[in-house]
Amino acid sequence: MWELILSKYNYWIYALLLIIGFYAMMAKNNLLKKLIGMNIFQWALIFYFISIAAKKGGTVPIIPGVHGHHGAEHLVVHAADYINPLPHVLMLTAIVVGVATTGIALALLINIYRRYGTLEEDEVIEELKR
Amino acid sequence: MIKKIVSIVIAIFATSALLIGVKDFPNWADPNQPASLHVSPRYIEETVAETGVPNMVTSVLADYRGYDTMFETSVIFTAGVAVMMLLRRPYKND
Amino acid sequence: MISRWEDIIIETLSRFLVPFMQIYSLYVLAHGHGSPGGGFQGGCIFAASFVLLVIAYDIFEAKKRFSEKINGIFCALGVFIYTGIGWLCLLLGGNFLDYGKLSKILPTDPVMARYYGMAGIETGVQITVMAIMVSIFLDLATAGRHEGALEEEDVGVDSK
Amino acid sequence: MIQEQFPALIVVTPLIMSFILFTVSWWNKRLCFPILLATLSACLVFAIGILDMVIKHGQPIHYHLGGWDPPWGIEYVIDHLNALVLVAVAVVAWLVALYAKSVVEKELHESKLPQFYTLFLLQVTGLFGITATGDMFNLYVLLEIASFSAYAIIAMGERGADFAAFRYVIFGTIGACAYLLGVGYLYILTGSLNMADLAQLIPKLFYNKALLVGFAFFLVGVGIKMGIFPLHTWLPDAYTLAPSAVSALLAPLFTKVGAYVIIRIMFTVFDPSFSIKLYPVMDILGWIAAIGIAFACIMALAQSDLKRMLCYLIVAEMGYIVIGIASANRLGLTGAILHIVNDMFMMACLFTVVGAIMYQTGTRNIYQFRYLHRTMPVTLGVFVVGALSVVGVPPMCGFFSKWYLILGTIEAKKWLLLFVLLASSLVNAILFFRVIENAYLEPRGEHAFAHDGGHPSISLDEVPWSMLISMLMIAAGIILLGIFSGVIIKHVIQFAVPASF
Repeated sequence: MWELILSKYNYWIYALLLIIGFYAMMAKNNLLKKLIGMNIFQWALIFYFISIAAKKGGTVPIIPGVHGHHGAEHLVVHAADYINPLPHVLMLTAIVVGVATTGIALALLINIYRRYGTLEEDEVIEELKR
Repeated sequence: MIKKIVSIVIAIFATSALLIGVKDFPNWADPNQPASLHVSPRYIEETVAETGVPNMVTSVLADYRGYDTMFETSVIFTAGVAVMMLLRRPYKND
Repeated sequence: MISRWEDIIIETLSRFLVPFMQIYSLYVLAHGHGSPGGGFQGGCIFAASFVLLVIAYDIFEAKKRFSEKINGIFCALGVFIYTGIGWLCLLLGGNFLDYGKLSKILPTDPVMARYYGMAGIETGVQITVMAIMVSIFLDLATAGRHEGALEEEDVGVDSK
Repeated sequence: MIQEQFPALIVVTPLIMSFILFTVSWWNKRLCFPILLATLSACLVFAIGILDMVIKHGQPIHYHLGGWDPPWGIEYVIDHLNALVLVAVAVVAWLVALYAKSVVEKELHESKLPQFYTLFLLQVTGLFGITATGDMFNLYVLLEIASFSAYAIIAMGERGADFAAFRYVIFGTIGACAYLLGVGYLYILTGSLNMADLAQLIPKLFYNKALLVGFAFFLVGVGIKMGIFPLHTWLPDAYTLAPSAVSALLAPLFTKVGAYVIIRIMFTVFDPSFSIKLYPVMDILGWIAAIGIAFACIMALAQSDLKRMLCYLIVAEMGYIVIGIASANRLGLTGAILHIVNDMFMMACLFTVVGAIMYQTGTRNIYQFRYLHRTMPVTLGVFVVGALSVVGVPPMCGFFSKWYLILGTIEAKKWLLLFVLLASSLVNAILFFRVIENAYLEPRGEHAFAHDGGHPSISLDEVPWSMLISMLMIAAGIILLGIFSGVIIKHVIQFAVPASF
């Protein structure tokens, strides 16, 4: 049991963060808090992907001392020595998407606040009914 | 109040789904997990020979999966245009 | 609206810092091939220099150095460079974004052509990220009401 | 030679043209619309070229982006299913663009137009990309492009649209993140992101619980984007309050492309035997669709706002497509795929008509549609075509897809689904009859007045030509699709259904 928890503890933490973000997104009444929950949600995902990349005994995915492919014909690289670069790349994309989402959501929030004078969800709905 | 209860129920449901999933994962940082064995070794071993770039993140980002990155930049562009459209007011003398 | 608050220490220090930040961002871009870095990071740092300028001075001062029209064109220019390199590869007879085909016009072999192709697209990414970050920041900070802009009632968005 | 490049060109052309359009708009705003229309015309040519190529070869087209082989690089795979959806998206997008010009100029401020057209092109780029791609992560990025442009242009609508758009942002992010989680679950188990590669690796992992969780995440994620019943809560508000041109673009296309993604994931990435034999996915989906259709029909009956009624109708139509999938046989899936295409045209037709009525009269309330058949006869004629198609009257296309769906449920012996299909057709008939009654039949008392003094002063007051032409072409498309549905099935859809059925 302990082994199960300890050997995968990254994934347990990610699940916890995901649920915190999800709960904030669903249950909070303040729209800004919903946005913060959304950010936690996205960062939990990024954390998960980065966890996949890790390898015991691996180092950062940059081959030292090489520039260009000339003179590197006899370079021998073992895949086990470097961590997996692919999730990092995917998460660069996901980070950018997260930034973009936050930007659009903030712009929408500014508009909402300007028009209805509040950021509480129920008050906005009240205002809309009138 | 009802919203909170529903959210908690959904959250508990989702947590249990996640936990069921996590049990079948490979261990964390296992060098022999499928993710480290199937596609990624070529990126690591061939990056210098095929692209000349020693930084694998850059070579995967800009070359092997460069098409993703193009759309990623377009995502930023989309967000910029979206924010402009949502917020920016036109000029008086326009 | 961010209005001006003069403080000589802050203004002098930030005026010092801005060129260093911009050079550092170019360094991050140029060394993206051999060390951590690249277009996104460099672009964000470059945008941060403008944000510093806006915070230390005010928006008009910053916009004198970087007008809105130029910024808008830069937004599209960066992605255009990226996509344009893809089209260039296509016109040279390869698939889309196949940088190896750039060796037909660059004085290098296909592998190094990939290297330079990547440098080109990273530059494009840097330009777009920089311009868009500045644009989003200015729009959010002023809520879109730049100097000389119409009020909401004239636009008629809110009256509906 | 150039035809081989079409799969990339169809996505990349609108992308690069959106940048050009954005730059050009700083100098000359009047050039925006011609650029938009020209780009979409080019896309139409590319899409037809791709369909032609697929039919001629009979094989999926593979296009390696950047020249890298599939599991390492990104690949576009276009088979009969993609090609059909690509053509449908291209046609509808072109028609809606033609329609959009006058409406947008009335509803949005002049200074917003360049940005609107830019986002229109980016939206179309996203939809084309989602349809063409053969890579799971690439699909996510394109889904986000399409969603972002949708958020922004929805928020430009009438009062309350920005709040609806914010809720759409929250729900859409949950959906996209759930999809990305599904990708992550597949990635950690197999180490691949390519759809064809995954399809070979997944059967070894059939009894892995994490795979099942990943599958559930896919369903939830794409389900939110396409608006299946319990996940549809963002849809009615967002599409009702959006500007007319925007809902005419998004309502037909975005949800249907989501339905395409569901089919792609269930039957290409995951083997059909996973979702049919191993777990009772199809039964659950069938129940969800049945409840969803019932719910959507009841909600639609309760609306007096025509556009909101149509939004609930979308939820019901998505339920039909899910029923076709849940029948899990050749006939049902044929019906589902045909319905994706037909529904694009039907929804485009109905939403453009609502936009046109809004444009002229400023109201969407059904009970204020008096004398509309005199002022706007052509518009209402188009509406009747669309309505008959949704109800399922033979020469229109809606009948044929429903026919296959019904045959599919009969073959699968799912009598509940059959009953839901038939009953909901009846409800649709009532829904549309209510509208047509209000628009065509005049109140008796006022009719008596008309005897001596002639009609009350009502004259022909139609919408601008570009809108009329586009609406008439959509209506013609509905009838043509109905007449040629046999041809489409014989040459395209027959090969689009997975071979194991």
